[in-house]
Amino acid sequence: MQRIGVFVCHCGTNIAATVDVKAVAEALGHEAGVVISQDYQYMCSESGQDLVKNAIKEHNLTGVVVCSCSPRMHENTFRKAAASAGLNPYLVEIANIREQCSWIHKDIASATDKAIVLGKAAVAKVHLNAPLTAGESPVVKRALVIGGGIAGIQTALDIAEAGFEVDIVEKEPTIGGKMAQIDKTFPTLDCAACILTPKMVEAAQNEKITIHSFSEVADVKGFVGNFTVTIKKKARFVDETKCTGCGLCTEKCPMKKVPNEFNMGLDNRTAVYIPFAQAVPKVATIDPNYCLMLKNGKCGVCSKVCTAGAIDYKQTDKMIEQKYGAIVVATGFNPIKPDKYDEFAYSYCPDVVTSLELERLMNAAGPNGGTLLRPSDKTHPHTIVFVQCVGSRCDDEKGKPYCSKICCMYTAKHAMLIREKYPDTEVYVFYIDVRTPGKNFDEFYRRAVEQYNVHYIKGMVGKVTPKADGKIDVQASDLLANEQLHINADMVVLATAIEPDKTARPLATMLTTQMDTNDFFTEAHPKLRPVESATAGIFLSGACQGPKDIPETVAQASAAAAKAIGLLCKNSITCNPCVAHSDELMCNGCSACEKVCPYGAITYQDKEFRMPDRSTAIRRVASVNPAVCQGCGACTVACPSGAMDLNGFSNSQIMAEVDAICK
Amino acid sequence: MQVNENFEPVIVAFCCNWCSYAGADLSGTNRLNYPSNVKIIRVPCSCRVNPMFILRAFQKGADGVILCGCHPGDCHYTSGNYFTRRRITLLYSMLDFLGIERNRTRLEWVSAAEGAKFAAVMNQFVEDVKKLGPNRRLEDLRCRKQ
Amino acid sequence: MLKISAAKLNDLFDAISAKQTLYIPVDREPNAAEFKKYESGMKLSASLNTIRSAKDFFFPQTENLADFKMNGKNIEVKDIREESEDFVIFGVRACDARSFGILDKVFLSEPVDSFYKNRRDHGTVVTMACTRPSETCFCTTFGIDPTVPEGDCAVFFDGENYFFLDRTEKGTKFVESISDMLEEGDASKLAEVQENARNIMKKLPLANLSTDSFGGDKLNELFDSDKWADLSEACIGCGTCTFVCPTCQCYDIRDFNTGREIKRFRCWDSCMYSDFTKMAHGNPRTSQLERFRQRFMHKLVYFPANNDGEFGCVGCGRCLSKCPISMNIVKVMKALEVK
Amino acid sequence: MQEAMIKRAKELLADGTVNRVMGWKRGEFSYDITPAVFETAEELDAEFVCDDLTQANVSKYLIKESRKEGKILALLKPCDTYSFNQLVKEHRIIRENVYVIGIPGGPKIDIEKIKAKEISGILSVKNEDYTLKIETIYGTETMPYYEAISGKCENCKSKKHVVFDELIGEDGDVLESNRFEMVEKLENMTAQERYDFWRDQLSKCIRCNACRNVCPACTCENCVFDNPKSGIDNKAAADSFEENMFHIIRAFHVAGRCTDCGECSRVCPQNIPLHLLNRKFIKDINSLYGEYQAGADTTSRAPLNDYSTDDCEPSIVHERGVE
Repeated sequence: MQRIGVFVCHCGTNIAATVDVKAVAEALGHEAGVVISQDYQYMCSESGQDLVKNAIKEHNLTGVVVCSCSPRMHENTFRKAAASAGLNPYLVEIANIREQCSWIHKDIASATDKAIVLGKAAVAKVHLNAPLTAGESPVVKRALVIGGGIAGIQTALDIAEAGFEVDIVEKEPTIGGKMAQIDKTFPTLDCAACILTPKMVEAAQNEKITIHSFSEVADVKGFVGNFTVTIKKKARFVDETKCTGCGLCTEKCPMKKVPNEFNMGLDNRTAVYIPFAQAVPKVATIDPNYCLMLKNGKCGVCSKVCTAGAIDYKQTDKMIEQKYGAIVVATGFNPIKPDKYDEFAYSYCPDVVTSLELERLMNAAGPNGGTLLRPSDKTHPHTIVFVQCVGSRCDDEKGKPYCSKICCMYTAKHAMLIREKYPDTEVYVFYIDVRTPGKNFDEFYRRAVEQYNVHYIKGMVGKVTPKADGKIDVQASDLLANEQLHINADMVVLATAIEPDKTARPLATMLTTQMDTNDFFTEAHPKLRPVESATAGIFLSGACQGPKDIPETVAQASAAAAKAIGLLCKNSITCNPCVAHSDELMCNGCSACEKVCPYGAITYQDKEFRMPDRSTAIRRVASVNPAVCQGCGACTVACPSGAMDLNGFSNSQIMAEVDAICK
Repeated sequence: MQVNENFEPVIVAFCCNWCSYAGADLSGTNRLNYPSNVKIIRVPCSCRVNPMFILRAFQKGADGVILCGCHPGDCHYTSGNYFTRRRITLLYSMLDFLGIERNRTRLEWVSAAEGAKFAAVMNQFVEDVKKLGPNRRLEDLRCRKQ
Repeated sequence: MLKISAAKLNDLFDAISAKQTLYIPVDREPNAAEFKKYESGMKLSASLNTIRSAKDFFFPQTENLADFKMNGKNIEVKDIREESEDFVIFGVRACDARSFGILDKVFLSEPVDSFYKNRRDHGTVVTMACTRPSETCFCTTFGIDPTVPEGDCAVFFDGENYFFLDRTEKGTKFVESISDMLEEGDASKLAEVQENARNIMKKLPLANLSTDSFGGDKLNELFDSDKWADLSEACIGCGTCTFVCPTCQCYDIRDFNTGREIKRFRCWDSCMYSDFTKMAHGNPRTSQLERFRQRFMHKLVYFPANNDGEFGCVGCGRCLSKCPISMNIVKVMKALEVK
Repeated sequence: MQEAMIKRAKELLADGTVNRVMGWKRGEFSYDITPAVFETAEELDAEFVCDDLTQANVSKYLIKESRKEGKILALLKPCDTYSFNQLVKEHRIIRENVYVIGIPGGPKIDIEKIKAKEISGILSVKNEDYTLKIETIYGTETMPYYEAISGKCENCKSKKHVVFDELIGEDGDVLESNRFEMVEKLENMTAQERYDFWRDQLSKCIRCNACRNVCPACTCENCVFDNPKSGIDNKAAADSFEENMFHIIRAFHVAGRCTDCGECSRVCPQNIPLHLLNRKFIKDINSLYGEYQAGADTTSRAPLNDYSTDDCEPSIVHERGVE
């Protein structure tokens, strides 16, 4: 038999002014199972809590109902009070008679009636409450960072700094990501390589950091604190441990006509290559699509010249398995290819380039050694047109609906650098709006306009037409002057939209994290939990979550690291006990619950059961991992047999509340 | 339709803990008025509400049932309310198909900041149900209050 | 014999229903007749039988037994029984009429079921002789003559007139109550109609079905038969056979909480259901084979064992036409028959 | 066709591919056909039947049968393959243990449709060039074949077998059907008319559970209506509310999973058009969330276990049709 105590709070006059608290206590005292029903001035006060504690001890209570303010306010207070008196904290229910009763109703009679009904519902519910104990789950003290761009590097460095082992998985042969390809950075115009490469080296040298370059995540199992990840180390046909990065092989390789990805295909590399001089790890990689030895079995030059004996044509992909407590996603972004935009002539005019291609053209380590020349005829361009929002803020299917955020600033940077270095060059920028919210950003943009005389024109470029004389006709509208323009340009630079890396979606599936329709990872809360994914133990760093510039990326990377460190610091995680659980005897194993679980908390196993007819049967049944389940209850409704139920908000508890309210 | 002035409908409101229940609290904090007919049941997420609960409420004497959750896209559990939206759309459509009055059921998205909206929604809903009169088409006669 | 012409039948119904509630079978849709409370103008169904049997009148599917109310720590029990009003069921077939006798044996033996008895006492059963049996009919197997049905009063139709034969005291009272509408008539054509029907009965596909292999003394061999596995294999465990059956009489007692009181009611149960006779310790019959066997053993062995050899089946054929998978008592009897 | 099935089944039994055959067994009359498992060639020769009157969808039996020792041969009509596939998708049938032969579908004949023509004492039914010749105790009757077509075949959605290991006869196509006609008709009634219609229909319910127990989507280990712990269990509708409750919840539980096989309405002893409830859900799902056919594949996400961020709001119910 239940022994329930009811405690009605006056909250000074907050409740007592409109609710007849004595009448509420009196009425609830007659409810089945209620052995004591009291009212008090301030139930949350020290002495109010003592009242509850003493009653629990004195009357040996099995459940407590507090009629007071919102449970969002003091549920924890009373749970703690109950626990200190020896009652399981989850045997406490709150009837919200302040925010949802006394404060909204003026008429004492009806407010009192409602308070009684709310109290009865809480009593009906507490009858069915079960003591719950928060479980614990151990934490593996190692983190995985997926992606080795500036975001991944920063996150890894911060985590390592805190003293935890951290692995970086990078799909390219070197870490560094997009930032390594960038020439200068806004708004300070300092050299990207100068600030990035020391960090890359730091990561490589840090004892706590292991870099798996040329590797991909193949499988993720487990849950917060206890992920098991399979990493595929792709065959690079070079023994990383032996290669010294001397580069002799790359010099001697006879296959010299491979488009160089690092320079955006603007020049060529060899079949065995090191992406760039400061690559980390500085290890050669053989491209099997071009290597004559791997393709035809004839050549072997690199193997002959390598004094370290590092070349290994027989190398295969290798799978390694590792356990992690936390995973940080830092898969970054890519600019879209503007080849769908026929009006910009990108696919057939070599002098129409994207901004990232321009970065390489201007970079000292780029194809032209830092001199800006037209790709077509290697002449100096005198008129350059920049087109903003190519594929960003787009309604059609060719582009992206969002603003890519970084283009306005890097275009201002490009324009300024060109005007600085080549004052004889006219620079036009066509824009929808110029967006410069950021520290020193607007000043930077204004410098481009005011000091460097860059022609900013609000308007759209309608058509880019290469002409027979090698010039490019740019037809555009000037919205402010309300006129059509034709600019006789030498080069056109497209500020293409950026999009998440293609590997992000399959990765999200493996991680059971969520993505928006643009394939950016979804944060757990857009305001309050911006670096966590909704899946516990998975954190988001950098542009995989949304377009970001470098300082924002680094800030978020450190924030994600802080969250991961917070998790790794713990020896075990306390789990919310209000989680779903499946009644195995009732479960059909149909997988409906698994499909709606946003956390991937539900798995299935084949188990042997003794059936009602005394036979034994192997049945597929669901089981919920309480460390992963967050207690939303989506599965409980997806389950047709009612096998899935939720602790603290069970079917029977909610129906008891419904019954109590309706009667 | 004639409004029976003496008819006091029983209204059950299921509110998700993170948005709508907080929104309801906020309308209290702001001392915004809505009828005492509305009784709130707290659920972790709108997706916890089983159609069985809604039917059960009508069986036991409710005249209207309203379900409130976070705005789509704002779910604390990221996707719960999207499932809710499909389930409840289909359920309400089925109730409509069976000839149950449309205005007895409602789904509203109320955020934790929308105290005023919560009160407005409840005022409107109670008024709509009052216009319909007591639930007769989906009642259990055994539970009817004499 | 007293008679009324077919043309005046509805006048008669009007007259009966003016005094007491009258139920007649009407066509809800083609080939789907049901007993309905007579309202002026309703047409008597020409169907051979109703989908649901006539047992509902005495043993309804659900029935409130008592109310409980909690008052503080006291429980108040309210006896909600009311005296039934008098009613007439017109057009009951011979099979259903016999089923009442079977139900009586269950409900009217000590301890008497007062709910059942109350209805039985106030109901007058007016039966209707069969003239056009169906291929699913096998009432003759159980010694029923469908051309001369039992009941309080039997009615015979010769194509033009309805003839009335009172068979019990209640029946006599019924005929007296309508005597002013009846006239003495020539029943000579009736014998011909009856003879014709009896001849058809003999030619029915199930006419030779025999009960020789069944009865209370055949318990062990039938219970242990290896045929049950095959017979029950396709059974989906629904309650259709049970609920359309005129003789199935099992029920469950349940409580319903209205919020203010507890209503204790009984409702039909089916031995085909997995929770049938489930007790605190569990369920005595855990497989569908056992449940399936229970139903037929009850009708063909246990019931005759306890009731002077009377079988718990009247051969109405409802389960033959309604079972979703077409498994039925005839197939069971034929399979278990000792040839 | 029946002979071809028996022949092939015997071959598969003989070569050890399967050790059992899931089919149908003839009964006392021409129409009382029972699903059955055959283990020997002799049994097949003696009792196997698959003709114009063979309607039962046997896919649900395969849940249990596929968990027994050895492989079973299942003969599946096009509509049955959808149910079968859906059950495979829900991990209820173990696909590897079933050898599926796709057999031609209907239109099948429903004996109830013949009886509704006041033809009684039926001894045999023969299809002679789309005229049914019905021998009865009272003489020979004839009626057009199409007037006796089973309700479940009236709006056939597909002649295509969505899963099979081999076929007897030819595979067909997914058909354009007007199966939502009656749903639309109801939608266009007033709420009062709809209410009256369904009250009239559902009040006939005797809660025999035939619809549920025959339904290939209702495969719960323990139905909520049988489980005292569910809080909504009941054995008989003690009030009209419970008639509604049972059918609403049942339709909801199979929404997005129901393949529209029509068995529920076929077996209802009271002729309640239960399939209309399921079709209402199917129609809504198709129109609101995109065309979806349960059982068409084993990988797609069921519409109720899925969502789109731009799904319509429930208020769409207020914007459509008539109140």
